[in-house]
Amino acid sequence: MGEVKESGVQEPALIEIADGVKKIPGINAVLGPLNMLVNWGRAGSIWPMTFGLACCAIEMMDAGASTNDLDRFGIIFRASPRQADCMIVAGTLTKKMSPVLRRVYDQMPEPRYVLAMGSCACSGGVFNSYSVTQGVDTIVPVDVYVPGCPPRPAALMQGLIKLQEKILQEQYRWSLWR
Amino acid sequence: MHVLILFIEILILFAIIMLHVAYATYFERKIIGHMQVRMGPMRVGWHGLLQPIADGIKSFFKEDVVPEQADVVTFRAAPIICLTAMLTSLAVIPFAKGWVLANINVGLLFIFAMSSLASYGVILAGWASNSKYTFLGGLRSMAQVISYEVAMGLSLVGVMMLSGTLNLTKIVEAQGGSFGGMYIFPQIIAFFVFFIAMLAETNRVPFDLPEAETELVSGYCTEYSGMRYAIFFMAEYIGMMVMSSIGTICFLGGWNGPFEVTIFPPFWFVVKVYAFMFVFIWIRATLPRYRYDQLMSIGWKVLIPLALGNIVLTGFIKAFTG
Amino acid sequence: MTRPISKTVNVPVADGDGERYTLKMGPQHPATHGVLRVDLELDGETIIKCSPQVGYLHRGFDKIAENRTYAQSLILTDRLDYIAAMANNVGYCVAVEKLLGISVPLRAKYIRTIVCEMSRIASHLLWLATHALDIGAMTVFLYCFREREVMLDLFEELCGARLTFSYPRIGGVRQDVTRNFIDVLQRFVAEFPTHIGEYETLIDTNRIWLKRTVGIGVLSAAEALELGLTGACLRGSGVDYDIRKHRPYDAYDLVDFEVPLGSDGDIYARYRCRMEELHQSARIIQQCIDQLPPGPIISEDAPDLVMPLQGQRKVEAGSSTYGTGLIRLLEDKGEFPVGDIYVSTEVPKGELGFYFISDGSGRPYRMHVRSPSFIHISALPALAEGSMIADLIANIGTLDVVLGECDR
Amino acid sequence: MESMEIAEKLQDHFPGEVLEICDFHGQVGVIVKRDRIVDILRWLRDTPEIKMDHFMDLCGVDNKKRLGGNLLRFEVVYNLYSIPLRHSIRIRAQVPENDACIDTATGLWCGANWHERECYDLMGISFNGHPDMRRVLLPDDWVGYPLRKEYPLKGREEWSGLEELKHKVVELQEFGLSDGTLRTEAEQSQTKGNEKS
Amino acid sequence: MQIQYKPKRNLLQTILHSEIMQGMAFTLKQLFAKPITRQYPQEKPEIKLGFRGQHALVRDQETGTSKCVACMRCVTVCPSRCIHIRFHEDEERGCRVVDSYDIEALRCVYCGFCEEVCPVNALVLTEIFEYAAYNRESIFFDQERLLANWDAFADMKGSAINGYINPFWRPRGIPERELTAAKRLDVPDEWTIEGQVVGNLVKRDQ
Repeated sequence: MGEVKESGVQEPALIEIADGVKKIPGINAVLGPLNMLVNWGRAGSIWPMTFGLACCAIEMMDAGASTNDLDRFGIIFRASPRQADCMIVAGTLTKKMSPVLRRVYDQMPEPRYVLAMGSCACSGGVFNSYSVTQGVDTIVPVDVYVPGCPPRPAALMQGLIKLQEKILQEQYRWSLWR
Repeated sequence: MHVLILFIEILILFAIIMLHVAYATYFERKIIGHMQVRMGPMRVGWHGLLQPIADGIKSFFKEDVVPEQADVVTFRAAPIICLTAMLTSLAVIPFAKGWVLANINVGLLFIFAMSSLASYGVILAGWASNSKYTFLGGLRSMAQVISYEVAMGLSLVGVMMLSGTLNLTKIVEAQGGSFGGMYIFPQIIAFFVFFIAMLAETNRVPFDLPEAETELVSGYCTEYSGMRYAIFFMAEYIGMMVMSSIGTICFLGGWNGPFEVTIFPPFWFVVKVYAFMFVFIWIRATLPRYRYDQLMSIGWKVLIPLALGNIVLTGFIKAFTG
Repeated sequence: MTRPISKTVNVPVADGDGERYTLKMGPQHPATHGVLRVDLELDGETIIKCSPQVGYLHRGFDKIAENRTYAQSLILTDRLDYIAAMANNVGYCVAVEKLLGISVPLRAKYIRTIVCEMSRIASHLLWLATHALDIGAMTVFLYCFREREVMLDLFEELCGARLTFSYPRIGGVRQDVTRNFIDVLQRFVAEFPTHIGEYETLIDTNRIWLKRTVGIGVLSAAEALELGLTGACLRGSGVDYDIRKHRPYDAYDLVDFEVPLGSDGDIYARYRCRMEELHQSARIIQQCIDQLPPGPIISEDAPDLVMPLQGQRKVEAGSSTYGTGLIRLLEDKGEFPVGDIYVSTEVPKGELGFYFISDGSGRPYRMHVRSPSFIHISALPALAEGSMIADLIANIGTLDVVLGECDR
Repeated sequence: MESMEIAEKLQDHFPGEVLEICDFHGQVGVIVKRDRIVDILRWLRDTPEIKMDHFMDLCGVDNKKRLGGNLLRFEVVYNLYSIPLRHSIRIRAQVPENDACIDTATGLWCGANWHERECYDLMGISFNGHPDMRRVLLPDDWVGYPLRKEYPLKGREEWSGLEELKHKVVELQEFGLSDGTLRTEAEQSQTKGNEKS
Repeated sequence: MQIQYKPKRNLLQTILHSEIMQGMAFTLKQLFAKPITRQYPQEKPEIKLGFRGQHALVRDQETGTSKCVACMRCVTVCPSRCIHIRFHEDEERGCRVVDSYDIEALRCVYCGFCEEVCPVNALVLTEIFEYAAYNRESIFFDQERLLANWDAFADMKGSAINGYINPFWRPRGIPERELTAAKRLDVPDEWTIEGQVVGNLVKRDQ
């Protein structure tokens, strides 16, 4: 059925129902609503950790400003990785910065997500040179890719809404350990 | 029997305070949002009303990270100390005539004791997480809280002299029901000193150096995640409420207002406390932040002499008017 | 008097030789404007030794520019100082035009000056926003972004992008302005001084702001000049060096404006200089709108966008598109003069210089970018040593650094 | 005072040092030997009628593809400007390939400190007497000097720091819980996007 | 010109905190001002003509496929080299037939050079900006996907699509003789050299 993790917890096999979204087949009455409640809580208050590197960071600040206000989604930018749920990698990730990114990602508590914002974060963009890692997904697992160079604040918000949809579909991620 | 009733009252008070803390965060984000010509939480429930509940659920199910270089026992104990100290000081606050859990006659002193205990929680948190930013945050908050407790204590001595008692219910009755009787008019200097010391006690702008966002990442609670961080958050808001209620009781005449609201006796008390909270948030939206040594110099060189001067002045007036 | 950069300060160290407390601030830190890491040696709160580490955003501009034609590396200059991308583009185009000896039509010069001053306003607004946020005044951040949003909408109307425009072209500009653009800009410039007044009510005479900025990060004129500072940081100390006046380019010699000069070189003087520059920029834009002449927007001998790259197959004779006069193909050798040139322009951060060495082919043999933020960060120890951590944050804010331009 | 006059005065003052003076679009470049570069710069800065007080730019150049004439393999270009007198000059000091070093200018302008560190970092020309001669932009243990002509754009072997990180990432992967796909180097090359036309 | 400082605070202003009160009054006034937020998912931002968003190959009405003649100009000019075209020579008609037309949209910098140099206006950067995805492959556009993007853009624009003119196809202010045949579209007179906007000082002198 599901592959057994070394912690002996039998994880039910998740079937893929939409691109990037999996579900437990035939979940019973108690776990279903609890799943929904927890996912709703997580989707309703994503506290991203600003990882502003280059030009996309300016558009991310702009998304937080008054005209298109991220606070409407319950999103507060937290400075410390310990209190952050998702990490928005905004800008060019250079090779010198990659160990820092991985360390900050490891410091984040568990239900954590990564949103790669902009061409440079998604694929290294126009800087195909000796000192740029070609894409953040070689260092950390990425959940949502937002194209654009830099993406409009509205495009970043659409990316965050897609992340929220992904969180709302999640299953079996509320046990005390995870 | 008496203990059972007391236990139920404590439960009711605890539930109301937790609800208040949740909606204080919502209240703050909405007010600051509108002050910055933006909207604040809108999408989680109608106009963002369910936002605090979502924050709570998310924090509760977050993984609880304890850094391995931290001193685990104090690391886990620090937020609990902070929260319990603040909660116990709620026991002596009279919300309305007779609506008080413990009507002890050293109420004011008890609250000072509890607020200095709460500062232990902050210092231990800063020291136990054993990281550079939290250490600096812990140092700063220790110095700030100690020096401003002195100023706050001295500023309330004037109120004690006028009312002649430490019992909070008697202080409110001493101010009488009329508008003119409030202690804010005779004790205007004490109110000014108390207001600034209150801001510093609860680490609010312009004195929020211990968790200065841009300098020390988030000060003493950098290493805390999930529910532990939410407990610190709650402790701060309960502290804000306790300080506003002392301000209301000692200076704005507690629960009596222009006309008697019978269905809900603590109505005026709640209105005044929320007025205080609004001014807290209003200041946070407007003022920049002091530097560390300027904060110390204001505490020692400006507030304490002012408070002492006020005590001497009240003494003279009380001696002459007899 | 030459002073080594990281001088040891005879700050009264606690007796009993209290051991130094080292703190690495950054590279992921809310106040460091991007990816700057500052290694601090503290004694309590005062900074004994501060050494900034950069390079976390080094993308290899010079190397990439050597593999791109002049027209293509225009888009690289958008990513240099991404807060005032337009001023970088114009700086790059002015340098390449001087190298190739191309004259720019008058209308294009006026449009470029308008666009440069608009990006100066946008850049100073973002500087004020982050500077005030670092010192604690969080609402100024939101009000500055409200005005900046108007500027970004105007840029989007003009050239289709909000932040990385590559709007100027070597020899002119890519698009002409529209009637709606001029009207909205006219309204913005008319009401902008009232908005500046709004920011000043919040922080200008505020005693906490004065306590955090007056007399902190003081640099005398000689020190600032020797450290290589340029732009508002240098003018804050009283040195009158503005490239728009010293070596005017585009239409700066056809409009009159003043250059604000500070005297005592502290954070408050630099802050006043930049606020005054906002007023002057609005004045320049107003004059340019009034004097906008008719005429072409791109010069006749501007090089075409498409130049064959050595690696790409050339379009051989006989194929369907060869010889249709569509594109004036510039062979690799011969069209470009051989030589080297250094041209610098006044970007909102300071003096941005481009040093080109051309070997006659369609691509630069060597391009070096003199970026103001790189030098300003090297001057951070001279400002911050001996002061407290909170002042370090204010010093980083007043130097107005952008790490994309610093690391190139 | 015209740049060409400054160049001639420089030539009279340092007869043996100046190799060539070239003029291009009104900007004058003076090619000099590297031995007495500090004296030349101090003379330019301190003589009252020249007074080059603003150290605009320093940049290292690799002349591998245009050797000949009096151009050696490496070249350090100093751009100076005088604010009171409003004129500028460019000094191009030639540096041989075998011993790529030159005296530092931080004694004259402390602003030149980071310029020289960047030139050392990217071009490999070291500066004698520099207070803090190490890389500024690239990681300290980076091998090779990127701006040299023989260095490929995408770099030769991978930086050691990134190699260990890749190993750590792979071994950390099974703790990873989010089902985001991790793109290893091999997998990345066969994605549809990368086949060349 | 020397910067001026505002007058120092006198004693009364210091005691009454007058300048802090002014700041507080201003924020209170803003509290009751109307917020300028544009609620994104309900109210989409107003995209200006010429915004550089998602790529699309224009679907030619007659042939039903793209207008591309594989002249390789866009491949040459692209700074991030993210356009890959494969074509073969068609002997009897003597022109090129496009086999595959791929754009790595995640490497693109949206500079608009490609649609500007295209002699037949085959490629366009549409005004669509909402195409975030969970994996990288779905943001890699091949020929079918680019034509599908154009159809999506067409129904988004509705009837306005047939008169659609992109300022990068026919740059404003460029004289007609510089442009190729396909680029000589009929445009509002503000875009031509004759009808361009002129400052009012200059207008008064004319």
